[in-house]
This record gives sequence, structure tokens and C-alpha cells, in this order.
Amino acid sequence: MHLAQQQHTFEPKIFAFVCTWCTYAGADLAGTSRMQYPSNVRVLKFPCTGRIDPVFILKAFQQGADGVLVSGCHPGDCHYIAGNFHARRRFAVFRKLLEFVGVDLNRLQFSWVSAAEGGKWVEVVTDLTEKVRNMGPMTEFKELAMEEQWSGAINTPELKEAYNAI
Amino acid sequence: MNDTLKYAYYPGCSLHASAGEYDLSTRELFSALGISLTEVPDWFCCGATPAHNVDELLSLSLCAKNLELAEQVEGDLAVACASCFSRLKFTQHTLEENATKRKQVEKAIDAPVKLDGKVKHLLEILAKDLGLERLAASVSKPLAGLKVACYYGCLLTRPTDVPNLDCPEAPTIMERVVEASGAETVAWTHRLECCGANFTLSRPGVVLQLTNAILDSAKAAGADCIMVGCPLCHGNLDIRQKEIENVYSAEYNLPVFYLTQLVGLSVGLAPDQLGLNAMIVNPTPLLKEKGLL
Amino acid sequence: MTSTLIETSIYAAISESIQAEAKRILSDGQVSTIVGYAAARRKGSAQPIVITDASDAQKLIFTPACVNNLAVYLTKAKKDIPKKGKIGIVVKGCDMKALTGLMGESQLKREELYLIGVPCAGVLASTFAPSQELTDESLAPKCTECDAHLPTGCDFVPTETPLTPELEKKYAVEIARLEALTPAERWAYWKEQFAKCIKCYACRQVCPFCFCEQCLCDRNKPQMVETTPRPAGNTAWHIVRAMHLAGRCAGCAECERVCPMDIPLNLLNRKMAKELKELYDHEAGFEVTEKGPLTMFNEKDDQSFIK
Amino acid sequence: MKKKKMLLSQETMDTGFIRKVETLSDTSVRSCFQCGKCSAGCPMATFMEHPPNRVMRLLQLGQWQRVLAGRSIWYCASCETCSTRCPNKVHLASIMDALRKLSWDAEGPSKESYVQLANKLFLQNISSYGRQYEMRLAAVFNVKSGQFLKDMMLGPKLFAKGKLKMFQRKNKNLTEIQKIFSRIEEMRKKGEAL
Amino acid sequence: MSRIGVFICHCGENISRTVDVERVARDVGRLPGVAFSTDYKYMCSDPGQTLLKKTIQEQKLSHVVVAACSPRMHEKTFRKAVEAAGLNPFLCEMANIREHCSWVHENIEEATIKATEIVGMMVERVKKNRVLPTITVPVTKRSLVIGGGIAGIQAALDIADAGHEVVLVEREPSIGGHMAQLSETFPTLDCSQCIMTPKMVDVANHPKIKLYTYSEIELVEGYIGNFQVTIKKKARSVNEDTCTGCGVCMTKCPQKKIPNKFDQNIGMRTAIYIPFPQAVPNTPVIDRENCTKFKTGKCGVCQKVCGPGAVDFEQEDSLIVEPVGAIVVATGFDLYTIDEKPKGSPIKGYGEFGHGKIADVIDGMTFERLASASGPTGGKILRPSDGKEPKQIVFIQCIGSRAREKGISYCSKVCCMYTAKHTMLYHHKVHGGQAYVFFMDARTPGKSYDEFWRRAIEEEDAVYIRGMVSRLYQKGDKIVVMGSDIAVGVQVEIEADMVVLATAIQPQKGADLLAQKLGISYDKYNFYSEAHAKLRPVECATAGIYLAGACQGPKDIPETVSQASAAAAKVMTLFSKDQLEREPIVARVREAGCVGCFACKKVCAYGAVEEKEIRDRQGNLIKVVAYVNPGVCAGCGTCQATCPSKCVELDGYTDEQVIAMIEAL
Repeated sequence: MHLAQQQHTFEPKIFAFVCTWCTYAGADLAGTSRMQYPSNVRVLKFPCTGRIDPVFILKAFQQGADGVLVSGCHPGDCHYIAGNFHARRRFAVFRKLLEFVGVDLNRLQFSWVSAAEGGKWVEVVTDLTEKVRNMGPMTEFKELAMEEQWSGAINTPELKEAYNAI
Repeated sequence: MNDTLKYAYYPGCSLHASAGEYDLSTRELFSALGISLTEVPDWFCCGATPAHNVDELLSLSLCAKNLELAEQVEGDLAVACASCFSRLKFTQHTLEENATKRKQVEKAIDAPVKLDGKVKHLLEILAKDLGLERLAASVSKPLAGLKVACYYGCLLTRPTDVPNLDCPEAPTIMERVVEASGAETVAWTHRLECCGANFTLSRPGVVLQLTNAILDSAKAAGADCIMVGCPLCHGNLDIRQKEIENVYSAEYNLPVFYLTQLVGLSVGLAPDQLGLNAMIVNPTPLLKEKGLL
Repeated sequence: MTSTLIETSIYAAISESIQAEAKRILSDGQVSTIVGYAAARRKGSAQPIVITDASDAQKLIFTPACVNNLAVYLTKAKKDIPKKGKIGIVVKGCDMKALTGLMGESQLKREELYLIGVPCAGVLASTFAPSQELTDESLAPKCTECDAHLPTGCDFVPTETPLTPELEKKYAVEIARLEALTPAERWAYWKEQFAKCIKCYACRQVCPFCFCEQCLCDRNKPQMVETTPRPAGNTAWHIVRAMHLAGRCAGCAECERVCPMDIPLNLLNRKMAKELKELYDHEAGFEVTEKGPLTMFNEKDDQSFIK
Repeated sequence: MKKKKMLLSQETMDTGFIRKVETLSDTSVRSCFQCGKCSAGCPMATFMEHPPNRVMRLLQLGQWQRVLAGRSIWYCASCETCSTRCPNKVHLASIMDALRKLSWDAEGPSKESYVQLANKLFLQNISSYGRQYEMRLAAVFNVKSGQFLKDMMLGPKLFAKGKLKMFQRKNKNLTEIQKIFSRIEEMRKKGEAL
Repeated sequence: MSRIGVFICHCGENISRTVDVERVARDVGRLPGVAFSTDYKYMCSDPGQTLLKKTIQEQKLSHVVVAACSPRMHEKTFRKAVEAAGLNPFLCEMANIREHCSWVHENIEEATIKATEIVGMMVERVKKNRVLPTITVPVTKRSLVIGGGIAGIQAALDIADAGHEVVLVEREPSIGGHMAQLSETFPTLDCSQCIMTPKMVDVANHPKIKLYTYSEIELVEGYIGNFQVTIKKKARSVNEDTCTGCGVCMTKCPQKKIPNKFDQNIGMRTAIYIPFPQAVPNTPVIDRENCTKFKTGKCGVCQKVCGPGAVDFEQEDSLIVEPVGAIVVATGFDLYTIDEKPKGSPIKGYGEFGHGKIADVIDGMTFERLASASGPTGGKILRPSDGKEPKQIVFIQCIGSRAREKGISYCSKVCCMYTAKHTMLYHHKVHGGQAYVFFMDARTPGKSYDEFWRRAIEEEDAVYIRGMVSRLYQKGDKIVVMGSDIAVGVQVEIEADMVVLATAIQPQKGADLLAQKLGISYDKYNFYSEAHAKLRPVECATAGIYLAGACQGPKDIPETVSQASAAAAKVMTLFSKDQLEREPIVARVREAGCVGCFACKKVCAYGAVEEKEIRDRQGNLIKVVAYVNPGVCAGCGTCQATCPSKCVELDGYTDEQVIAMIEAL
């Protein structure tokens, strides 16, 4: 299947927060191996998954991300001894919180991708992109932002008229 | 280089029996090329495989005796049969390396062992002593269009460091000789595989299986015929070819020439000078088809 | 349906014990200051008080209206408290948990405190008048889930033992209800709740764990969280706050009590506490620990959610 | 025998036999490190119950009874492929020669009699005639092995082609050959040769 | 306003084939703050870098983004170039449009859009980049070496010979380690003690080496260049300064039947003892557990016979603090035993070999002591059970090693070679004896190693049998070995007089505890982890700590010595500077906002976060805040993600930079 040649009505925006030592290097390997994957992903490099603040995920969704990937070193492989272990707890809890406020966790993927796993990087990115594509756009946070613009819904005939007149 | 090459000639038992055409064609070819062959007087059987198989000392002694006899004749020793060639070379090699065995052999033949004389297979004489250029110059009827599968078998080249005829795993000497005669050669897979000659008497079933694989490979490579330098290989490939075709339901119809027969043809010798009529698989249709008769 | 009366008759005796103890420790100079509850102007109501003189000890009371978590006065508001000597503080079991957490986070030192524990059967919900009888209906929701009626690790605790009937756990029931919904339904629920928020930050002000000098959500370089009181910023604020309290909040529910817009904020905190209990068997506030659940790890932690 | 457990001890491992083989073959038995290349290339391996590498292994452990009992050594075609390709310069074909010789001497318990018979007749021919007498060799073999009709179809054709001679001239110097046979026998009796 | 320069690299055709680089340059040129943008064939080439430098100066650029390959490839290159042009190197960022874009996408339109976005993201990021000064920390030019085996000795001598002081700490009463126990060494069969003891004496006499034997590491504080190490010197009961090493005490000691650990407990020693005659220092130690004086209060013979009066029963453990700049860890190995292991331990014993209860089943190290001329049998190979010479001896390789079921999956690396050596020693010492070796694979990579192994078989009569032994059991005074020769395909049974097991190499007991004190990582077997398996094999991830020898993984002597010298070279590299420079990607605390909850300290794996008191001018304590020691901080940023008020920030990866990137997309 050739992804690039398929026509899609919706191209999701995927943010990937990755550590520089494992997953970033794994993505580099996918490149040097000339593997192909959807171009939707934007990679943000961090020294370690331990540096990745849950607020960044929230911010990403607010900025219009349809899916977020957080990826780092396998347990035991952390360049900084234990950053990924701290990250694992932090995100285990944060995803539960997001779930509770109504975020569909299918949009948020965590993975361990080592510097040797170019293939796994491709698989993870492709899977998330396809999954999110099928789910459609992430509207929740965007709608909130829209509401800010209008300090309320256009729910009266007067407002509608005024709006249409613009 | 001396214009007249002179050799002592050791035909071996088979050339005086089942491989008479090899002996005949050798003598005719060499005389046509101006090479002198003088048969070693009263030579003995070299012992061949059966002797070294069960009694190496006997094998060495027989060969040492023959080497001693060959000393009487001027020139290096020319050998036609691959098996005799192998045994004689082995004897020289072993006795040079192993002083104990050398002493035992000297005792058995009651004479000092002489290892100075060179033992040469006919191929070596044609390719090196005479030289491919001179050989090619003698060709009057090039074997144009004839696709030859050169079959070395086991003993011409193996093992490393003993016959020293050519590379043991990728020899080309037969191809070079027959190409000098104007023939084409084919690249094929089984040219160094064993035909099982040792079992031709005792376990013919084994021989059929091994030889069939060789014929099959030559045929698959598009050969018109096979060229050999050993009467034992010839026996299996030629004499048993019909039987193999029957047993394995195959059709090969591959004439099996001695190298001297093919080279002889190219220098213009007549079929009866080369003993072509002694071949079991009739070569006449092939040679006629190629315009070589 | 008739409501169940919660027995509070021991509160009077407790008040007397507190007064006596306060008088004693202030007189002999064991403490310089005591933070406690005193009667307020409205009938039956109570308010926090800071006393430094033994003669003020008789002002101290304990009633079902003593809802405040006084621990907050030892963090943000501690500038109002004289710095000399030990500080005495009147604490309910739930407030004690906050103190325990603050000690673990280097905000308080046990040796600088004199803890006057209060055996407590429960306090009034903020939606009821202070003079109201304490029943299972008027009881503060957090008290339905209370597991610390008797505070532990205090310097002084009156001997009275409260009667504590088994009640329906109000937050657990609500969390279960929300969990059973679809993500879209939950989103709709919280969207409505957060939309009400006016960003008054009363929740932050009253929380003993919001002790940061500069809140992340006030920063504008970079602006991590929208500061405007509009839906997007409100949602972000409450999510970030819940995350920051995860593993620390022990459920005093003051945020929810003081919220002028009645946003069920403690629900988020209880949900986080529930998850931390399930994931790492952690319950906040029972003992002073060197590290909290999110500042430590175990190599064998669950990672079934990670590919 | 083949599957029976090996009890290894200095008594059961006949190192004297290994030395004999090494002397006869002039090659080191212990150099073999069991890479298996000999068995990989042996044209006869499929006919053997012990492939060449296992023959070497049994020999290293001094288990000559197991080696000689099998027909493996008699099914060696002496094609020299193993010797040519051995990474350790083990001259396995020569070791096979030595084993056959020792089996022959021990009137070995091998089941393989046809090959042995053919060899025996071949050597007899040499001592009787000086050279091979192919016709007689085949005929006597067929009689002795009880396969009277073997290769009967080939006979007339070969005869017609002049490939079979009815009579064989004996070497004039036949006595010299016979002396070689007898001198070797004598040396062996005296223990001067193996 | 920033004046950002953007340089889009074609990378030959590697990028320009799928990314329309000119369009990217044009589009990003319109972004606010971008003063200059261009594309170029090869940015990393000499002319490419010259273009970069020239443009920085001509255009007076404030920041640079190079869109090319992965920063893992060329970030250093371009930052250097930027620095040469007079800009702080950390004002340059790379946008990865090759590995993450042109190589993984085929559609030109998609790849071009993506590349533009990636570059745009980096443009927004670089705007928030700050000038970062290089960090320097002072270096104490003294080194600690932990472990006095051949690794520690070699490292200590190398460092000391370079003129730096070395503190060498050894747990046992003498240095020498396992190598001193060996009889002869492969592949040359030279006597271990003959080559070892001169080095031990060198250590003792070296003016730059301070030797602490019978001592252990108690506490390690500090960071690279500036460690404070507390050493516990155990009470020796003999004064090292006054003892002359005459040895009278030992000859007179009435307790003579104490198993000597150095002789694998087959030889005996006295209660006051040196483990072996060539011990360094040559000062005895009293084994208080077995000394009559300490047990009953009566005796004291040693004290009475000691001329210089060196015996001191009252001596106590003492603590010494040594400041050092670097630490070489060379704690070596221990041997696996086939005994039953306590429940819960991941390592299991060998019930099928009798759990160590058959007296004449010994391990390789015991065989070394038997074969050693200075060993308990004077170099004769004799059975522990009855002192008879074993006529049939069986060696079994891979005991514990490569046995996942037993809890160890790695190869111990040296057993193939030392077993071959054992068969040779046996062949030389026991005439008419026969050695058998059961092995699965012979692993002999190393100079002259395979030849050595072949020699054991081809010249020294060892019979090697490929196949693991299934079971051992005692039958009369024989040990029945049940194996199989897999080359033949039949079972093999040998009635042996003695069985020698090539047991696995494991880290020293307590290796994990020491690692925790040092703050270095270790694997599941407790072998210490190097910073990079291939490219940084002698350094720990923790800066300033280096590894030598088998504490890192199984190693033979030449490898151990090589690594020890390599570790010493690393230490000397560190000591070649007075000040230590390091990349300034470290965390910093905004003290004004810090409330001192120390969540950052709790998550820091390096112990880089300290508590700092803030006082007013009168000296009154205002508050306690976190302080990140830039010499120790490794720059992971876990502290920042944990800090609730974000009062600790990782330079180079600040929230501002991250949020700018997110908002750019």
C-alpha cells in the first residue's frame, strides 16, 4: 500500500515528543534505511522523556494536534539512568486524568522506540496516523477555543442575523 | 626449447585392455605432433585404488618399482591414465615427505628410491611442454561448433599439493587444450565430481547413481559430448551410459572422447587412427553433424 | 426518606479539652502561637483564629461548622503568624493529612509544630447554614468517605471517640457514574462545569498544596496555560491543577467548598487519588514519606499502555 | 553397537590404534575439530552409516570397533574431496586407507564383502600377472560373489569393440613383483612395517 | 528583533530530490524575524560553512537555523562554524529535513510542506535560544582506585606513573586479587605470581600510591573532579607502621586449622595471618572471629612474641575522608557456585551435580590452587577427599554460564581458555592420567588462543567431547559423569576420579551496594554498565567514574589490563586540565520562585540537586531553595517537568523554547 498516493479527505496533525537518545535516533535510522511513513508527524526533540511535561501534551491538543505521540528509551536504556521511569509514572497518571475529562485516549500514544528500532518507529507513527485519521479531527479543544472567540453560542435570532450580516 | 620432445610412456593396464583406443590415439597423436613416446619396458600395474585402499606400502612399492623401471628410458614419464598418474605422483610425494616409508619401500623393492624423474599426465605435456600455441598451430581441422564438457573426475587434480596439475577446485587445463583444438567448452557443475570408479565391479548401483548425475549435468549445460583423461571415468560414462539411460529413464546420447581422440581429430587424424569405432556411444552422427568427419 | 442524625454531642467536651490544652501550652511557653477555630458572628458559625495569649484560649471551639483546613495558614498565610517558637494548630484528621504531606515536601517541620488533634464525626457541608443539625444530608461530602476520624501522630488529642455511621461514599459514587459514560459524554459534563469558572483562583488560594510562590498558570513567558476566564483557559487550568495535586492532595475538599461557581473540583482530585491507589498503591497523607508517588518509580511499574 | 552407550576410559579408548592410523596415514587424527566439511562434500556419505566426520570423531575417541564394524570405510571412493577441502589438513582419504588396511589385517568385522572381494582379486591379479587382467577380474568376481549374470549384457558388446581380452600375457619380470609381495610380508612379520 | 539566518541544504540530491528546497527557503524567508534565507548544495562542506560564516557577519545575524540532516550528525559542525563567526554556538539550531523528511517521504508536495513546517518550528525555537556560557569546574588531581586486583593495580600504577596521587582501596588484607591465586596463565603458561608479585611490590613502594588494604568504601559524595570519599579502614589488630613482617606471630599462633579463603578453603591458615606469602602489605591481620583471644580473652601469644609490639587488640575501625577527582572501579569478579541458593535468588545451583556435596567435584579456581606451586598441595593435583592423584579427570565447561535456567544467560568468556590450560597442567603433572572436557562450544577468540586450545587436544592428549553433562553422581570413590558426544550421537559415560567445573564469572558480592554509593548503573547481574557499549566502554554514565576489569563483565587478564590502562588514560585526560569544561545543557534554579519542595531533588538520578539556604544581610534564614550543581547535572530535564512552578529550567530545552515550537505548528 502506498500511503502517499492515497487521497484522504482528512490529514491529521500528529505531534511526536521524543527523547534524543533513543527514539529520535530510531527515527533517524528509519530515515537512513529509507523506510516510508505518513508525513503527518512533527517531531519535537527532548533530551529525555523525563523532560516532557504533561502540559506540553495539553498545549499540543490546544494548538490543534489530532494525535500526540510520546516516545523514549526502553526501560533500563535511559541515557539519564531513570528519566523514562519517571516519565512512565507521570504519563500513566496524566492519561487517566485526560480520560476522565473526556479525551479519547486513542489520540494519545506512548511508546518505547530504541535507536535500533527504525522499523518500530515507522510502525508506531503509521499506526497512530491511521488510527487518528479514522477517528477524524480532534474537535474538543478547538471548539473550546472557538467559544472563547464568541463569549457564548449564537442561539438567538438576533445574533444569527447579525452574524450572517457580517 | 628442444624441438623433439621425448618421453618414457606408462600406459597402464587399462590402455592395454578396455581402453585400447586411448593408447592408440595417444601414440598416433603424439607421433603426429612430433613427440616421441617410448613405452617403459615390462612396467607393472601401479596397484591403482585397490592397492592403496588396503595396503599403502604395497601401492607405494609397486609405483616405486615402476618409477625405477622408467629410469631406463630417456625423458620424463608420460602417463595417460588419471589413476596411474595419481598413484605415481602420490608415491613421489609420500616418499619425499616420509623417510620411514621411504626406507620400507626401498627394502621392498630392494633398490634405492628414485624421485628425480618427473611424472606428467598427457594434458600437462600438451598444455605446457608442447604449449598451447604450438598445439593450436598443428590444428588443421578445428573442432568448430563442437561443445565439449571437460570431465576431470577425482584424481587429475586432487588432493592439493600432490598431482599439481592445475588448481584442485577450479582447473582449466582440459578446457585450454580442447579450445586450442578449436572446440567450444561448456561451463558445468559436475566436472570434478566422483564417478565412483572404485565400485564399478563391486557396487555398480552406486556407480550408476553418481555417473547419472554427471551425465545429467553435462547434458543440462548443453554439451554435445564429454572429454575425459581417465580410462576408468570413460568406462563408467561411456560403457554404462546405455544402462544409466535405462535405469533413470533419461536420454543423454553423449559420446565420451578421450582427450587424445578430440585433439587427434583436430590435427587431422583419421577415425581409425583414433579408435573411434571402439566407443560404445557412437560419435559418428555428432561428428558428421558438426562437419568434422 | 428520613435523614440520619450524626452524633456531635462530644464536640462540647472536645472544645473544653482544646481550650485547656491551649491555655497550658501557651502559658508554659511551649508554643508562641496557636491556630484554631473561634465562633464567628453568624449564629453557629465558626472562623479561623490565631492566638498568642493564654487568656485567649477560651475563644477556641470545635463545632460542626469548623470546616476550614487550617493547614493552609502554615504555608501561604504563614507570614501572618509570628515566627518565634513552636506553633500550635488544631487539626481534624483530614487536615492532619495535609500537614503530613507538607512535611514530606519540606514545607513544615514536625518539631516546629504542636499538634492538637480533634476527634471528629464530621462537619457541615458548605451548602447548609452553620446552625443546621449535622445529618447524613447536611454532612460535608468528604466526610462520607472519611478514614481519619481520629487524627494520628498528634501531640495532644482529647479522649472522646466519635460515633461514625457507615455512609454512602458520595465521591466514589459520582466517579463511578462518570467513568461509566462515554468520553464524549464526560467531555460534555466537564465542559459545562469548567465553563462556569470565573478564574477567581479561590481554589488555589485555599489549597494547602498550592504553596508555589509563582503559579505556573500565572506565567506569561511562556504562557503555558491561558489565563483568561474562558472555556479553553479554564479547562487547561483545572487539568493542570489536578495533575499537580495528583499524589499529594489528601481530600480536604476546601477547593470545592470555596468555589463560588460550585464546580465539583474535589471529584478530579479523588479520581487522581483513586488511580494512584490502583497503580502504585499510594494513599496520600498517612505518613511522612521521602518521596511522593510521582517523584519516585519502580522498575516494574505498569507499562501496559506503552507500545 | 551404533546406539550403544560409550564408556570412556583409558582402557576403552584405544590410543594405540589411533597412533597406528596416524603412522599409516601420516596425518593427525586429533587435528580434526568436527567442522563437518568432509561429510558435506562426500559423494558417498549417503551410502555410509557413519559419515566421514563421525568416523573421525569415533577414531578420536579410540572407538575403532565401531568404525571398522560399519561399511562406511569400504564405501569411501578415494575421491580425495575430503582431503582437498579439510581446513585442518587432515588427510581423511589416507586415514580411510589406513582404516581399511587395519580392518583387513584384523579380518575386520565389516558387513561389506563385495568391495573387499574386488580389492582382494585385484591384488591377486597383480601378483599372478604383473598387470590387471580385467576379463578375469570381472569373471572371478562374479563367480565368487555369486552374481553370475552381473553385467552379462555388457560382455559381448565390449568383446566386439575389442575392450575385453581373453588372454593376458604375464610380465616377463613377474618374479620381481612377487618378490616385492614377499619382502613386504617378511617386513611385517618382523614388525618392521605396519 | 531577531535577525535569523536560515540555510537549507540540498545534501547533494538527498534532500532536494523530494523537498523543493528553493520553495522552503522562500517560504521561511517570509517568517517574522528571518532576515536571510537561502539554499545550498552541501552546507557541511567547506564552502558551505564559509557561506554560513560570511553570511552571519555580512547580514549581522543573531540566530541561525541550518535545515539539513539530523542534528546527531552535524549539530557540532555547524555550532562550531557559528562560533567561529562570532556567535554563541547555542544560538544555532538544526532542522532535520533529511532523516525525518526527505528520506522517509516520496511525495514532493507533502515533503516540502513538512520541511517548511519543520524549519518554521526551529525558527520559532531559535528565537528563544539564549547565550549559554561554557561551564567550568575545578579538578582535584588525585584518583581513587577501588579494588586491588590486576585491574586496580594496573590502573593505579599507570596513573601514579603519570605523576598523580592515587588512593588504592582493597577489601582483603592483601592486594593481588584473583590473579594472585592463579597457577599459570594462558596462552603462554607463565606463572601468574611471577608476573604479578613485582607489580604488587611496585604498588607498595610507589611514592604516589596511598594503599588502604582491609578497607572498604563507606560513602561517596561530590561529582567529577570533586569527589569526597569516606573509606572505612577495618581494624587489623596489627599496627602497620611498626610491624616488620617477620612472621613469628603466625608461627606461634595456636589456631592453625582455619580454612584459608585464598586457597579456596582447601589449605589452612592461622588466626593471625597473611593470606599468602607474597602478600602486600606484608602485615598480618587478626581474624577476630577465629582468634582465641577475641573469643575467650585467653591467649594473646602473638602479642607476647611480637618484638616491635605491633599487635594491638584494642584497634578499632576508622573512617578516613579522601578528596579525589576521578574514580576507577575495579572490583573484579566472584565465582558462581553450584550449591543450593537461597529461595528468591534468581541464581540457581546444580542439583544434578549434587549441589556441591561431592567432595571431588571442585571449581576451576580450586584447581588453580592445587596446581599452584605455592598452593596447599605444593603443586600436586590431589583429590580433596582422600589426597589421591586422579587418574581420570573430567572438566565441564559452561557451569552456570549460558544457562538461562540457572539464571545466567551470558558467556563467561575465560572458561574455554582456562579449561584448556587446566588439561595441559594436568597432563604435565599427572603422568598416565587422562583429561576429558565436556564443552558446548569452544570460544577462543584472542591472540594465540585458538592455537592454545588446539594444542591441548592435539599435543596434550585432552579428549574434548562436545555435549553438556547431564548428571554427576558418586559411585564408590568414583564420580560417574553422564554425557553425550553429539558428534557421534551416542551417550558417553566416564567414571572420573575428579571433576572440575568451569563455573561462571559473576560480579563481586555487594557490587550493587557499591554502585549505589557511587551512583553508577549496573545490569541485572550487577555488572557495572558502561556509558556506551561500543564507543565509551570504560566510562560510566556518571561523569568522572571509570571501569576496569571484570566488574563490568567477564574478561581475561590481557583485556582487563588493557581496560585498566584505558581507564587510567581517561583519568589522565581528565587531569590534564585544571578546569573542566562541559556542555552547558544543565538545569538552573530560579531561586526567587523556588519554594523548596525539592521534588526536583527527589527525581534527580545524579544527585545534582542540593539544598541552598537563602539568608538576608543579617544572616537570618529566609528560605531553603534548590540548587543544581552544574558539574554534576547531566541535563535530562526530569527536574523541570516535575517542578510544579517550573522554577528549575533546563538550558537549551526551556519551556519557552518548547512552547514556541508547539505554537509554531
